[in-house]
Amino acid sequence: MSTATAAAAEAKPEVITFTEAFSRALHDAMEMDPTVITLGEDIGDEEGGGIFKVTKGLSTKFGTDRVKTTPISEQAIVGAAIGASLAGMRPIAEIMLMNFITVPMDQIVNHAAKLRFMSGGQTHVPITIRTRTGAGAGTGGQHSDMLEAWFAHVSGMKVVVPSTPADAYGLLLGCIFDNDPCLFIEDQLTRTQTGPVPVKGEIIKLGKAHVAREGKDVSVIGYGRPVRDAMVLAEKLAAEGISVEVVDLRTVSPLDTETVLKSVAKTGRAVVIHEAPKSFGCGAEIAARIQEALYSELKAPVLRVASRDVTVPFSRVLEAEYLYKASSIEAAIRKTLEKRAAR
Amino acid sequence: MSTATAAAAEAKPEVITFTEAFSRALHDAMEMDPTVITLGEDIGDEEGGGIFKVTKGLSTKFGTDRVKTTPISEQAIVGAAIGASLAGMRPIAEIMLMNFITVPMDQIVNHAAKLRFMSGGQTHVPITIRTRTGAGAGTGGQHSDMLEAWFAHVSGMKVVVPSTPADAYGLLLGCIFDNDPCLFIEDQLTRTQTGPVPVKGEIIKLGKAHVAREGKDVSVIGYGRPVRDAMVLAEKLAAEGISVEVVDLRTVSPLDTETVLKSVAKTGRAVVIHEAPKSFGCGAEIAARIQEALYSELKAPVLRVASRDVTVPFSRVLEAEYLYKASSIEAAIRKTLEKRAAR
Amino acid sequence: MNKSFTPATLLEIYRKARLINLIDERFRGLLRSGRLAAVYYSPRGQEILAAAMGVHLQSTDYLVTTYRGIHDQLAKGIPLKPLFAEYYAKATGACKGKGGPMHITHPESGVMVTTGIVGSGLPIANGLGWASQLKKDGRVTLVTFGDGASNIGAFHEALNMASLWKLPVIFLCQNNLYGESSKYAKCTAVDNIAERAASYNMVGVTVNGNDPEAMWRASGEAVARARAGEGPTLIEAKTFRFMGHYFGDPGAYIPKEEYDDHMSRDPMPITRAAVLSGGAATEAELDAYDAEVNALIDEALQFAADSPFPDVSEIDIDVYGAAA
Amino acid sequence: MNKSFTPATLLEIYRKARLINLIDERFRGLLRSGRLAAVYYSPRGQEILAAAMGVHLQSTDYLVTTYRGIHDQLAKGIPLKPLFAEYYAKATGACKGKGGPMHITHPESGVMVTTGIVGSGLPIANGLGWASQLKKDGRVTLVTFGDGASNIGAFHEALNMASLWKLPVIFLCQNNLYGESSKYAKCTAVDNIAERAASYNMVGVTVNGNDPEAMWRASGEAVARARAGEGPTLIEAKTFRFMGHYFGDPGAYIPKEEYDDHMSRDPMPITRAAVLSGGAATEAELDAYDAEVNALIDEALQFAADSPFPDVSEIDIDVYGAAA
Ligand SMILES: Cc1ncc(C[n+]2csc(CCOP(=O)(O)OP(=O)(O)O)c2C)c(N)n1
Ligand SMILES: Cc1ncc(C[n+]2csc(CCOP(=O)(O)OP(=O)(O)O)c2C)c(N)n1
Ligand SMILES: [Mg+2]
Ligand SMILES: [Mg+2]
Repeated sequence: MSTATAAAAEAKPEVITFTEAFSRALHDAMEMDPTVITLGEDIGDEEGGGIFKVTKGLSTKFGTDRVKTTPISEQAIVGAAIGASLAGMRPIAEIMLMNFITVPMDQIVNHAAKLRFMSGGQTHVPITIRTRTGAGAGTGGQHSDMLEAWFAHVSGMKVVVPSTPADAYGLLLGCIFDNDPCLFIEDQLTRTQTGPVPVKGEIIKLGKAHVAREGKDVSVIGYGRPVRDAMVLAEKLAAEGISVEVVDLRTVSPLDTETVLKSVAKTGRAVVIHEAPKSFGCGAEIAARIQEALYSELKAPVLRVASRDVTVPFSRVLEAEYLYKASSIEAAIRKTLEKRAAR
Repeated sequence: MSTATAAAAEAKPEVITFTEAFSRALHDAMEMDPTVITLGEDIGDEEGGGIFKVTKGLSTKFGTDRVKTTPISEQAIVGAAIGASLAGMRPIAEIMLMNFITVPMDQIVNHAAKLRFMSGGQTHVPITIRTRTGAGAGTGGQHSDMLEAWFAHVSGMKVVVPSTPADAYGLLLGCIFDNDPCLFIEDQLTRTQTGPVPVKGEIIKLGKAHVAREGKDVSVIGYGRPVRDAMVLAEKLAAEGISVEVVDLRTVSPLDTETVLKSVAKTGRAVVIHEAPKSFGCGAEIAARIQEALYSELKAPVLRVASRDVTVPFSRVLEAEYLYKASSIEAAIRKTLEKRAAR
Repeated sequence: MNKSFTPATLLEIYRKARLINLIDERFRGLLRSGRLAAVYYSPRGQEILAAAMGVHLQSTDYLVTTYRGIHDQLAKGIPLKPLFAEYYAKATGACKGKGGPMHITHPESGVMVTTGIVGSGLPIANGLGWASQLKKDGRVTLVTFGDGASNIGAFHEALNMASLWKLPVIFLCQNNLYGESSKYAKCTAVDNIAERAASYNMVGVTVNGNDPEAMWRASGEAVARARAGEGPTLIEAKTFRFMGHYFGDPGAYIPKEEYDDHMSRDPMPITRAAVLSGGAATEAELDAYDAEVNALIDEALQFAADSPFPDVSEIDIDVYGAAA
Repeated sequence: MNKSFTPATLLEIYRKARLINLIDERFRGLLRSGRLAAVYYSPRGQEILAAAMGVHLQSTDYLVTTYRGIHDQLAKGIPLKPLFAEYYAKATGACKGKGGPMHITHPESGVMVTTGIVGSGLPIANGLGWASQLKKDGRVTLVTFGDGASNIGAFHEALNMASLWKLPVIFLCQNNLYGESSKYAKCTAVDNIAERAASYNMVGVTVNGNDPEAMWRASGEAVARARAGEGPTLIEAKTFRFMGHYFGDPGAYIPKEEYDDHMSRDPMPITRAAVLSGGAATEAELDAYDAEVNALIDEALQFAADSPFPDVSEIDIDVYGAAA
């Protein structure tokens, strides 16, 4: 390759981690738009740039007026983001871990999500709430929950979960520049995993699911970490001649039903996956919509693979038992392919 | 009838309202067990016995130590209930309206629901959180939400919604004397409606659904207010020869899947109903379980009838449009009965 | 701020307060007669404090208030037609009939948020103040709330943050001695709520909110402090709630002597008398003002009554905006 | 309470503190060497305050603490085996390995709740106190938390309620000057957290938590007040966090001078010297005590290491209880 491209390749690594992707999106957004501001616990450089360093460099580069380290006051954090957004800013509020989002629920649900509607469209709340979570780190019952189903059930909110670093970058920009309150969930388990580098400034619009891999036998539909498992499985099963289509929702809510139904209409089989506990989780809505719309097309019941309906245990033995398993996804895929008596 | 029974009949009215049922359950529970205590905003007699008078008479009868009017501090209210329960009491915390339950979410989800598991069973949290809500009163976006789906998604919690005054009485006792944290939801729209008088002290155990009406053509499955509409519809449709089975869940979570599946296995058709907005609501879980377990038995897709995915509007015209409609339940029932190509 | 309190200022305050007072009376009449059907939280008794604060504010300043906010909204300058039409749940209402009395919003007059959740406005006010600080637009954010709200967590988090960040926010606690049917002392473990400002190194003042001059001075100082970038203020305005918590609340929990005592000090007639004795206006002029206001009220009520209800298609509008 | 502070009391406090100190050192060694893999929040530097409070409590009293709670738990008298086994995620752990370090529970020693959520223990402590008040069992509830926690809403709601209800609760704020990596002054708009007690008509005292006598007196008074039914106390114990927020935190955000200054006043060696000069024990006796404690630690570690992990069937146990 030419020395020029070689230099370029050098200057720009081929892959980045999720953490780098989150961080770049924040840097680029603040550079692109002076109304982008951010606040959260320990996010400033004086505090080391955040517990996972995602916000490192922001306060130095953009100043401590636009990048504010806050007290441990989640209601005040989200409230301040809402208020600033009403005055034309695009605030990004960090809630360190998702279990702490139980504290500002009133601000998020009764205010951020409803103000546009209750004001008859006179005001709106273009905020992004960044939070992180995920089981598998051995941090136990109060530091691992995936609670996205709550917010998916609240109209006015948008819920976004990326499954690759490039998506993480584009979708976080999508949230920041979207005109409604967005909840952006970062997985703490895969944060050091890498993927192709996104194009600087390229926004991924919210509300569209992404067919991450085309297939014809069965559709695996999900978001976040489990989608990465599905991609690996799809490759493995392809060797056996099982053609798996993987639909990465990207935006969990509002749900892109059209893309989901298009895929299942084609394959006739669906396995819905997510990390959160199965019961009353987002997978139920996806399954319910599919079976209602494609009753006659379905060659098998829609199956769901998710984590157990229990508190996340501390002991690794139990935590592993709690968490959804890639092997269960594989088993579900095979199950949908079993012969069965037609109705 | 004998003068004796006549006197009895006089002494005891044939029907009571929901409000009377809630109130009686509280009085009887406190009488039955000295560890039953209660707290909440404005619940004392000095404050008039609560905004809907459900707690009227309690503080006078049982004293202001067992019946405490609190400041407007929902986190402190639920926290105090949790702490007292750890010391052997059976506290009942009132959260005036369900939208305010967004404030103590941390106490409920990270603590009440998880302490039994996280302590390895050394402690448990036998509290009851009474709250009320329901659209149709013209109180708008922050005073009408049904948020039960959030709690159904949290293991360790029990979610209970009664559909008759007698059930309200028996189920509230069931919550109070249950050994896990229970969320008991009172509908503010039907609170003056009446029904048969419950038997004093008779507890309805949680976790069992109730076949409120037997039928053979289609199963209507739900809880709370819409079940009342379904009972009326079932009567009406019976005249046309359509036999509707109504399954009243009573306990929304943990869900009594067995009773639900038994009913649908018999009828082959299901319509799931609730007041909360449809998307990512409890109906999705019920539909997902039915289609998975009864793929071959289903004669039609599982349909859901619920409210719109928007903020509850103030204007009655819009509020009526937001709310699920009995006519939609009827239409769904008829739709499941339409002939369709078998798969 | 040692501007002197002139008869003209007193008159200005009285006029604002009287506007509130006349509209409140009219609304209660309409509710009583059933011609208006809406949740309503009367500000009766709290007119003066809202007006005395209002005269210091500009339309570009921000207001965050509560369900009991009509006096704050009027003092801020919200026009009557969109306000009334919203109470009437009409398409011409400020919020197209979608928000209602508890969620009045009217950005042109600075009414940014009206919340039905106790204490939730305070954290939001900080955000408006933060934006003003960043834009250096010199705006002040006023957030009002009740005595009961001073016991909820959001109050604590918001005042601490506002002080740390020196935000241009005024926290106006309208202490009317009751939260729904609960007495102040049963719920609030401090003699004066303004004392809580010390927990945040914030300036806190307790003032008789029904005294136009005292309230005007306290408000003026807080506004000046905020505009000068010297940070927030907590003002506790002592007042009383004459008409119960919500329209229809008999208020049986208020001891008669207590009620009568406050009633005997109703700030409206007292202020009217002060205006007259101060010479800023004559009986005739004040009566003329009432007539003028009543005419505006008639016109706005007519507008509201004549306006159509929102079209059902509105149900799906304003849920999400056009994607950015 | 004017009991005099005797050399014997000092020794008792030192012994409790030293137990904490030796266990903390051992745990950090195990974590460093990878023989223990668990989230760990070192109490290094906060041993004395926990011990000086602990000597006033009985096993029947209640404790509610946080992720940084091992010093509080040990001062309360939790036995080593179930504690260590829980850190080791074993079936013999206090919580059968299901809760882990952030959720240590051991009712027999009064350790009722350990929470990983900042500020959430305070409202729960009120409930324990309310139960004691109803049962008249004379128990005291101690709830401990950090300086950062004093800025969250739950703190405010809990202190207000505790004061109104005169609950037998002690709110012990361990002000170690940092919340994770954030400095006290950047997050807390008051010079001394104990000043916030005034917002609740509560007794508030700021004390040097690293001074055994001062901490012992403040604790004794608070415990006596609670037992006498005279209500809650807010104690702010000034201290310092020597080992960063969590194990592995380099603490780069702490200026060296600041760190060294505190290190130079490490309360453990100072207290040891005071014990010796006070004559309550000899070098030999203190060394013998260390040996004794180390033997107990060895034994408990062996127990934890030898214990089995929980059986996977445990996953579905303790989710719900047997229906009442
Ligand atoms: C978080 C929350 N809890 C409870 C309520 C119910 N509620 C509405 S107004 C009110 C009393 C508020 O009292 P105060 O703050 O003194 O204001 P006032 O009504 O006296 O103006 C209560 C308890 C609510 N709206 N929000
Ligand atoms: C509600 C909530 N927000 C944020 C966190 C994350 N977090 C854990 S410890 C901590 C710092 C707490 O500081 P402090 O209260 O001073 O206690 P310390 O760790 O210094 O003992 C934070 C922010 C949390 N656990 N809970
Ligand atoms: Mg009040
Ligand atoms: Mg600290």
